[in-house]
Amino acid sequence: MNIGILLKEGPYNHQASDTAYKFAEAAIAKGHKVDAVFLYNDGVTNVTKLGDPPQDDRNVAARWSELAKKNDFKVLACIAASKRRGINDDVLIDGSEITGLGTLTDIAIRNDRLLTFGD
Amino acid sequence: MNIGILLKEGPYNHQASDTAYKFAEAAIAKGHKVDAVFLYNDGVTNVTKLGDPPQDDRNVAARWSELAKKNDFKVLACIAASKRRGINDDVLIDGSEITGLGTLTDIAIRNDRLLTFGD
Amino acid sequence: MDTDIKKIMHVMRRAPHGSIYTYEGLEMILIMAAYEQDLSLVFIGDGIYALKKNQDTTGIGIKGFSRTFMALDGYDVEKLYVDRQSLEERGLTEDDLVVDVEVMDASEIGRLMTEQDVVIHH
Amino acid sequence: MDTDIKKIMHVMRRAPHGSIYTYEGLEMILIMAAYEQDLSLVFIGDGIYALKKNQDTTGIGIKGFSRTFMALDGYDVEKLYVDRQSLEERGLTEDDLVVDVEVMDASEIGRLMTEQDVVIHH
Amino acid sequence: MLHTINKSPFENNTFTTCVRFLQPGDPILFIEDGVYAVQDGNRFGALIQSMLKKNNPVYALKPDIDARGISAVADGVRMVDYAGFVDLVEEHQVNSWL
Amino acid sequence: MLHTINKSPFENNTFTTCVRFLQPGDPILFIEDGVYAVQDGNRFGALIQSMLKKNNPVYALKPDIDARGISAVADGVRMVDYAGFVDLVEEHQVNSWL
Repeated sequence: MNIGILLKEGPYNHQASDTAYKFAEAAIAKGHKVDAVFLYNDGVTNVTKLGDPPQDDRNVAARWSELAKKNDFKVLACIAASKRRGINDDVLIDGSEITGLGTLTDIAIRNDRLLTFGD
Repeated sequence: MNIGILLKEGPYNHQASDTAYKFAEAAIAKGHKVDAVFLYNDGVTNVTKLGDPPQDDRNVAARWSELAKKNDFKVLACIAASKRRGINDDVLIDGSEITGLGTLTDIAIRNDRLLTFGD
Repeated sequence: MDTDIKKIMHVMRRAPHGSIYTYEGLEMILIMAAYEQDLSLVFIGDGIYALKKNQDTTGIGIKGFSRTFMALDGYDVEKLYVDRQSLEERGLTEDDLVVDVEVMDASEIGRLMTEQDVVIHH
Repeated sequence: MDTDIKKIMHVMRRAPHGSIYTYEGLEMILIMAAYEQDLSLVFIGDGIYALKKNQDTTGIGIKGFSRTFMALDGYDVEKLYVDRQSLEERGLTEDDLVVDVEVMDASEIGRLMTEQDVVIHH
Repeated sequence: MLHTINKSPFENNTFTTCVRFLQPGDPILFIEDGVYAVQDGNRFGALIQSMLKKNNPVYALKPDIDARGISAVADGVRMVDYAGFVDLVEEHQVNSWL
Repeated sequence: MLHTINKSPFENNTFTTCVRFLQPGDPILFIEDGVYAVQDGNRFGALIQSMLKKNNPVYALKPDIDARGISAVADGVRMVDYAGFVDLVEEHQVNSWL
C-alpha cells in the first residue's frame, strides 16, 4: 500500500506529529511505502532545524529527517503556511522541502491512502 | 493599572495573539501600562522575524515589535518553550528577548493584573 | 469515468476566525479545484458558521473570507453539503448562508463519506 | 502577612500527552515554587487525568511526567485541589491518583478562585 | 472575578464547566469563538438567562460578534469593545478559561 | 471506512458528532486523548455498546491507553498497536475526525 501523510500540527505542542511518526514507522516496517509527509497549518514547524529540545526528550525534526532519508521520501512543507510561520529554506532539516498545495493534490491522487493527523 | 500579558498560542493559527494585541492597544490607549508580554507554549513563535505573511494580511511579529518599542515594554519568550520550537536569539524581532519563567513570576508579582490569552 | 479521478471530500468543522483551519482549508480547496478531481465540501458542526452571512471582521483585524466560498462555483466546485442537525442546532437556515448548499441528513453524508478516496477534516 | 506575597492559582484542565499544556504548566509551577508565593493547583475536567496512576508512556515515545507531581511537596507546594464532579464523572477516586489531593465542590473552588491575585489555566 | 470564555459551546464544554464555578456577582465575558454562546435563539439561551437571574452579568466582545455575523444576541447580554474589555479588567481580577 | 477520534469525549463533541455519520460496519479507532472514551465504567459505555451492537467494531490504540494509565476498557473494545493501526488502514479508507 502506498501512503501519503498530512500533518497539521507542530511538534511537542500536540501529539499529532508523534502519532504520525509512529504510524509511518510501523507502516514501513510492514513493507508499505510512505510516499511523502505533507505539512500544513502549524504542521510546517516540524521541519525547522533550529529546534533544540532537552537532551532526554525526542528530537522531532531530526527524527523526521532520518526516517525520510532512510526511506527515500520527503517531508514537504506548504509554502503559504510556511511563510506565515517563519519557515524558509534556510531553516529546513535534510529530507524536507518547501512546496505548494499542488504537490499535496498529487500525493492525494497517486496514493492508496492519505492519512491526516492533527488537533 | 499595570498589566502583564501571558500569550500561549502562536500567530495566525489561533486568534489568541490578535485578541491579546487588540487588548494591549486598548489598555494603552486608556492610559494603562503594559509591563510585558510573556510568550509560552507555541506562543513563543509570535516573535520570529522570519515570518512573511501575505501583503494584504497583518504581520503579527512586526506589529508586536512596534507596539513594544513605542510603549517601552518587552515581548519575552520563555527559553525552554523557545528551544523546543526553534526560536533563538538569531530570529528575534526587535523589542523581544528570550528569558526564563522566573521573569514571568516577577511579572505576575509586580503587576495589578496578569491576563492569559490562548486556545 | 476516468479512473484517475479521485473523490476528495473536505470536511469543515471549525468556526471561522478563532482558528485558521477553515481559512487554510479553503486555500487548499482552491488549489485542488484546478486538478479536476471530484471535490466536495461538507459543513458539520461549527464549520457551518464559516458560511454565515454578514461577517464583518474589521474590528478583530483579521481578513474575512466568507465571500471566497462564493468563488468556488467559478472553479466548478459545486458539491457543498450541510449537515441538517448542525444547521438546526445553531438556529440557522439556508437563507443565513452566503452560498447555495444542499442540506442533508447525517446518514446521507455518512454514506457519501464511504464513497470517498480521500477525506480531509479542516 | 507580607503584602508582597501573591496568591497564584494554576488550573490544570487538559488530558496529558495529547497536548503539552499540562507538562509545560508543571514546568512553570516548579519555577514559580522557588519564589515563595502562595501557590495552588486545581484539577478540573480532563486535567485530573494528569494525576492518574500507572501511566506508561514508553509506547508513544513521549516522556512521562505524572511522577513530577510528587516532587511538588518538596517545593512546599501543598495546595492541590480536585473538582469532585470532574473526578466522579471520570469514574475515578482519590486512590487512582499519584498524589494526595483535597477533593472539593465546584462552589468551594470557585470561592478560592475569587481570592486569587492571578489565575492561569494550562 | 471576571471569567472569559473563548470556545464555542457547541463543540467544547468550557462554558458549561466554567458556570459551575461562578460565584454570585461574577461577570462573564465571551470572546473569540466563545461568542456563539450568546447568539439569540440557540440552546444556551436558558443557561444565559439563569446566569443573569443569579446576578452574573453577561458580556460579549462586539468585534468578535460582528466578525461572525451574529445579528441578534440573547436578551440582557451587554456588548463591549476592546476598551470595555479593559474596563472590566480594571474592575475585576481575571480568570481566562482557555 | 475507518473513523479515527483523537479528542477526549469529556471536553469535546467530536466523538458524539462522528457517531451520527457512521455507516453500518464502519470501524472506529480511538487514538491520543480520544482513548478516554473507552475507559471502563464511564458514561460513554452505553454509546460504545450500542455501536458494537450495530456492528461497528471499536478499537483503541494500546500505546495511548497505556500512556494514560487506563487499566480497564469497556467490553468488546479491541486493542491495537501501531502495526494494527496500519492493518486497519490497509483494510479501509480513512476518515480522521480532528
